Amino acid sequence: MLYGCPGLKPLYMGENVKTLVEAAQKIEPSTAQMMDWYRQMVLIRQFELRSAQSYQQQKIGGFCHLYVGQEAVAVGSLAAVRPSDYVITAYRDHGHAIARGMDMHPLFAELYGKKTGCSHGKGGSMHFFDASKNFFGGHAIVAAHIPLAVGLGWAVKYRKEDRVVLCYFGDGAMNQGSFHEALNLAGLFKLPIIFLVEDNGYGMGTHVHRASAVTDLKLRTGDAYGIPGKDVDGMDCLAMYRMTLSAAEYCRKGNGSIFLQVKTYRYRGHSMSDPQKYRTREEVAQFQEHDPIGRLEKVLRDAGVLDDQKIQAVNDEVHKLVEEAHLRADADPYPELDDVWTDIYSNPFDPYKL
Amino acid sequence: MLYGCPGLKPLYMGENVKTLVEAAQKIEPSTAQMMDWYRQMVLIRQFELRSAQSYQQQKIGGFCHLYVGQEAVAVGSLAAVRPSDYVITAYRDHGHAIARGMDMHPLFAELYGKKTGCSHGKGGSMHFFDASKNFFGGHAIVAAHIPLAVGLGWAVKYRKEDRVVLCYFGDGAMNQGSFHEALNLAGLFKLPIIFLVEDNGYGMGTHVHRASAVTDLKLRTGDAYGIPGKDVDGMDCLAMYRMTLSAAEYCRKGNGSIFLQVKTYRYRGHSMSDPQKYRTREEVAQFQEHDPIGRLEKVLRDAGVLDDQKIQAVNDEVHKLVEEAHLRADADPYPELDDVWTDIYSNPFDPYKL
Amino acid sequence: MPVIQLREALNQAMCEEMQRDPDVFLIGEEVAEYDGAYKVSQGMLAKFGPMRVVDAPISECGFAGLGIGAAMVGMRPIVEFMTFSFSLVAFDQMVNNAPKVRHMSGGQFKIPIVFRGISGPGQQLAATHSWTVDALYTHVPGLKVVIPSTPYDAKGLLKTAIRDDDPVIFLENEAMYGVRGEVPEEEYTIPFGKADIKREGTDCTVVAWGHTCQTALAAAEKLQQEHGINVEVLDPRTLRPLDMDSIIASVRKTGYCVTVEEGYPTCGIGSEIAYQLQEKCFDDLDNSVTRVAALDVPMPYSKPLLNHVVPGVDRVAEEIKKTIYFQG
Amino acid sequence: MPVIQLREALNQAMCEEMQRDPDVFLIGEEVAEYDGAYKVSQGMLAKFGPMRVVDAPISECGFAGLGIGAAMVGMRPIVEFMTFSFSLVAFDQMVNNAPKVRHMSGGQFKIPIVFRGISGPGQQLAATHSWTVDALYTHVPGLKVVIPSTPYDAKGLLKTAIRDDDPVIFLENEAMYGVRGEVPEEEYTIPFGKADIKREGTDCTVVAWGHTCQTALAAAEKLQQEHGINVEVLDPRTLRPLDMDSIIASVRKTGYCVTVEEGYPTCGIGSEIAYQLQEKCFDDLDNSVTRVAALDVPMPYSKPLLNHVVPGVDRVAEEIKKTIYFQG
Ligand SMILES: Cc1ncc(C[n+]2csc(CCOP(=O)(O)OP(=O)(O)O)c2C)c(N)n1
Ligand SMILES: Cc1ncc(C[n+]2csc(CCOP(=O)(O)OP(=O)(O)O)c2C)c(N)n1
Ligand SMILES: [Mg+2]
Ligand SMILES: [Mg+2]
Repeated sequence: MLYGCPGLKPLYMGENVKTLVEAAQKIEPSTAQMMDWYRQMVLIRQFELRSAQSYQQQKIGGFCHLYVGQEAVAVGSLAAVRPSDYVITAYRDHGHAIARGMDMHPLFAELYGKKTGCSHGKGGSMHFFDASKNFFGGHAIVAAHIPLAVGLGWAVKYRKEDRVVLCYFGDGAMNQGSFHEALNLAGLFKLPIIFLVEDNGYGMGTHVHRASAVTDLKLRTGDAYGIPGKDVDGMDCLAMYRMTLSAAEYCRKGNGSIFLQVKTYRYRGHSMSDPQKYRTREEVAQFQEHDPIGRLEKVLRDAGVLDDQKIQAVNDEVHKLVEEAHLRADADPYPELDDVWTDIYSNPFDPYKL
Repeated sequence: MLYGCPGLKPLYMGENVKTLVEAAQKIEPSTAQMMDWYRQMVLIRQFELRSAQSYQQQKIGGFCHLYVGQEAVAVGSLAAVRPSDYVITAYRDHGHAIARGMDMHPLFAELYGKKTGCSHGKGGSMHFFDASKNFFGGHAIVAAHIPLAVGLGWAVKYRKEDRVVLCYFGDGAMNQGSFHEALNLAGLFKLPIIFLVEDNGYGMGTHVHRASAVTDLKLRTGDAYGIPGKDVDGMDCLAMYRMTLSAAEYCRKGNGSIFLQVKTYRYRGHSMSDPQKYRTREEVAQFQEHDPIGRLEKVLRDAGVLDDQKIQAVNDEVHKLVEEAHLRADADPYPELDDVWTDIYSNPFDPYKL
Repeated sequence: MPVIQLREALNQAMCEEMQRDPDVFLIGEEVAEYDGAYKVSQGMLAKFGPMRVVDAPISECGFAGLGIGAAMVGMRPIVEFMTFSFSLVAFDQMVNNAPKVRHMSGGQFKIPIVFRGISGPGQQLAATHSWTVDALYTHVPGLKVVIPSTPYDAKGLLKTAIRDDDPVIFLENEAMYGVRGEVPEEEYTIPFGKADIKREGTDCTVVAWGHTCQTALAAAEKLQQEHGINVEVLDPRTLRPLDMDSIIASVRKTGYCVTVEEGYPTCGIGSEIAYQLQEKCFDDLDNSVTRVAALDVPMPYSKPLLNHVVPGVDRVAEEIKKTIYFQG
Repeated sequence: MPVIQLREALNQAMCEEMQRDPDVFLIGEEVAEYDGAYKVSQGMLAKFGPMRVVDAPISECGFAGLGIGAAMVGMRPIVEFMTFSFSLVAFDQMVNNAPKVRHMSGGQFKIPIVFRGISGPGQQLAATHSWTVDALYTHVPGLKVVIPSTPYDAKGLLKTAIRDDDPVIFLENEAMYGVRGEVPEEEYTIPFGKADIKREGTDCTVVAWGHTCQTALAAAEKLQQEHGINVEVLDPRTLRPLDMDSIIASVRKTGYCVTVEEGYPTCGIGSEIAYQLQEKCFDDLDNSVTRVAALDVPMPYSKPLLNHVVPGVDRVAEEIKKTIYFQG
């Protein structure tokens, strides 16, 4: 039925979630899968480092929010959903786009404002989109995409499809009104949505405890929206995969939405122009000890499928791909000036008709 | 300190609330006080019945939301706060204005759009204001006044004053983003605010269970904002008084904000133009059995301070006052047409300078 | 031809399109079980069920965004605002997501959504509830803005809006829901960007849309009878796109132009039309363009004040006379 | 006279007013510990402490409303938006509560609040982050809209705004924070509604404000040098109230008028000025008023596209030449 049932014992207090977590522990990905994740994380990191350079070289304009440190979140969670599922995120979207399978060339081209960019150079760093990959962006107004995720979930329920929606946002976004309205709608209509907060501790320079009345974010959606909250170690790709996979199961079974508080950390500033006075080198170093790439590396070494040589090989191969994509994008042409009139209306009128 | 403390055991799980409730039970108002409440409730009800007539006679335009059935909420809670405290509510504001001590004449005059109205005829039924009584309105956009209440609470904390803010809103308002942002700010800054939801079961024609993912509203603010929630029987004036008084104590002691879920019911339609197809006569009748006036009447009869004769006397006296106020307002002049230019700017420029 | 209320014309348009296309659904406050706050969606819940006629919580930002998200995967939502005054709590969704997701994605996603509901002063609802949002939304590229003045136009334009692949702001008016007019039984639609001459005339062009179109027509009748002044009333029907060609053609004929709107004057639709006229046919104007609008104040509750603020028949007639230098 | 950055001029204005009046406080995202996203509030936390320089969560609707509520009891909040593009999620607070609480209460409450922050295209921030909100807020009675173009004006106008008893929208521009100019040490304020002639001229009146004032001045220099065209650049400094008398006086002198803005053209400030000019001095105009604005499209990210959309020196110069029928 359409609406949550009054009187009934709220779903999030029921068995489903316990079984969910137990289920999570049992999931065992193959080492091949994990090798792929490892490569993806390396690729994202190198993409970001190249982006940082390009930004300094002023090939990139506007805001550029790097994903370095948070790689395991996008890689582990996106490994757990299907190509047919819907994915949407905020402006810190490079990692998600890559983990979702987008090629690097159209991404670099977008960063450089080129016509070959994934968004024709109209969107830039904060607005990566790929309809063919069910990747719905890339949104720059904090939390404004969360209601869109609810619309995606609504469409899935309306059409009785076997899909889930995976919606990412930051800890700071949870203090926006649109977050509240969206989660209430999702809880009310029981929509198949995984709300995933990438809790990297800061909204720009503001620590969660200076922005949120309750800092244990997983508590904020249970009693308020009937959406159960679980926490996950966002520096652990395997944990991300496991929890997301069982969360997706939970949603596919028609239980409604679920909320994942993912503890992670960004090594770089909020954007490229952030002096980072709000935290110490030591704090950053601490988190880097749990580096997601390093951790998965260890797992794979222990499993005997990775050694120094292989690591070097992966890095070299990835580096080559990144450089190629970057160079190609850099050489690509800018859009024509008349392109300012396109991509605005589907049924255009003057002056939008070219 | 300014911000809620991370790590600390959240306040709303601590002792304060238990002691709060125990304290509530012990409070014993005098029969004189209760007689006064009784009279106020009768007065509000007769004011509303007269308003209903005047609306049918087209003396009142726009929307007119009657308070009949909810009298105990405004009367009991406002009896528990001080004249120096700040009070703000939504558009169903007649009862609050009267219980706050506003004269009926400027209220009727406002309803009739007269110059002598409490808002010079500019605001109408939904916008009663009285600065001299620390009554901050009367607001028609659902939930948009809740952030204003936070501003009032902020001013109190900033100026280190001994005041609390009493902010009323409806069950439907809790699904607005501004509610969420306001409560997070109040919880974060620990502001002395009583957030009081008048849960009359419906937002217009929509029952709470069709609008809110969680229908036990007192649960929605604890884990989400660190603001403890308690429920109160809104049909019981004494219970309203007791709980509000101790809630105010809680706030004055610097504990931050508190949330009261007040179960009440409106006997009339949402506004004067509501066919009420969404509920049965029986449902209404059921609640009327617990009529707040009838209940307090019984208490006072048992206490031996009220009998048929006294009741008649109160009703006659109130009726006379209501009629006088109505007739005077009805005879009052409309504003001059040039008044459309006034009350807009404090430092006016042309054409607002008259 | 059957004569029906404008309210029914809207209802027919929605029902026909929902029958035709399973991707169309209606969401808003009180649209389902309540049959619509103004009964525009009367009977639709019974016809289409709770998944296609959906009561939403008081969460305009939430359900406007829901509609936009659903539109990204090809659904065609109709989002009803009880009044567009309440769209202001969802303003970011209206002016950033709806009109720009297509652009920012390089044209990958179309947003076929209709936002509809009341705009205008209404019946003494005071300052916050009396918004005329014409200018606010016409200002924004990426949106289309439609505003019917008759039952015939209402049905034809709403069907076009629902079939259009872009976000459409569809503005209705409480005072007009009861207006009756001829609406053919057979299927028809009305294209965007085509003005309609609601009254032919030679002495002055009056550009008016939605509710003010009625005011303008009444003023025209009055002037015809009282002074034999022959006013042309032109209804653009859509404000974005705006059919300036027709407006210019009419002004070339009459030499004079008066615009009538109920919104705030400053940076209003009248200002825009005046700008374009003086730019495109400066020499055809025998006098400056006159903008008739609400007085530049928040809408007061008190009835006499409200009637003074909102342009009525007499004020429009007076302004027309002044504009054409009529003596008498 | 000391020469300082516009950024510092704003900082001085806030600090001086906060020293003078304990009811003034600053709230916004990253204004305190971060010293301001654009360093406008640099050092203020250290000076005034966390109750008077307040970091807010990402809750624009919440803290804008907080400011308005505090203003109802006589506090004088300065609410900083990181950019006014983010004020759109708080739009209802901006256009309903701030400008209308006074009205709906029959004048019982004044709302002495300043909303300040960046407005304008900025540096390749794409469609949602590049709002020029001049027209959106100037449209609304009850608000005042202020937009400085020099450090001197910035300080004087901001001090006036903080002391004003009405809600003021104070528009800054990222590209101008670093602009340097003379600012006297002694106390001064600048009244609202008084335009300032930034460059005297005889051949054409160019009305420009904020960032476009610089563009206009550069275009004027170019035309002077290349063609000996002598342009007058008039900066209204406040858009509501708008000093039409000065604009009209200048146009009476030059016979021509060009307006320059970075916002969407439709229903923009240029349209409004053009409307009022053709209404009030139709016969003094030797040509129609030319509105130079952003192209009517969402702001694209790509730099060449962005530069094509936003009016630059060359485009302004060309439009001036066309307007005054300059041949050559
Ligand atoms: C409505 C709105 N307000 C402010 C901003 C400016 N801003 C961009 S990102 C950001 C911080 C967001 O923090 P969080 O949600 O934790 O995401 P993170 O950057 O940590 O990934 C802010 C304040 C914005 N883009 N939108
Ligand atoms: C933002 C907004 N949306 C919609 C409305 C229309 N509206 C007025 S009252 C109301 C119902 C509110 O219900 P509730 O909050 O429970 O208060 P009650 O009327 O029961 O006292 C609605 C939908 C409004 N005034 N503001
Ligand atoms: Mg964060
Ligand atoms: Mg209710």
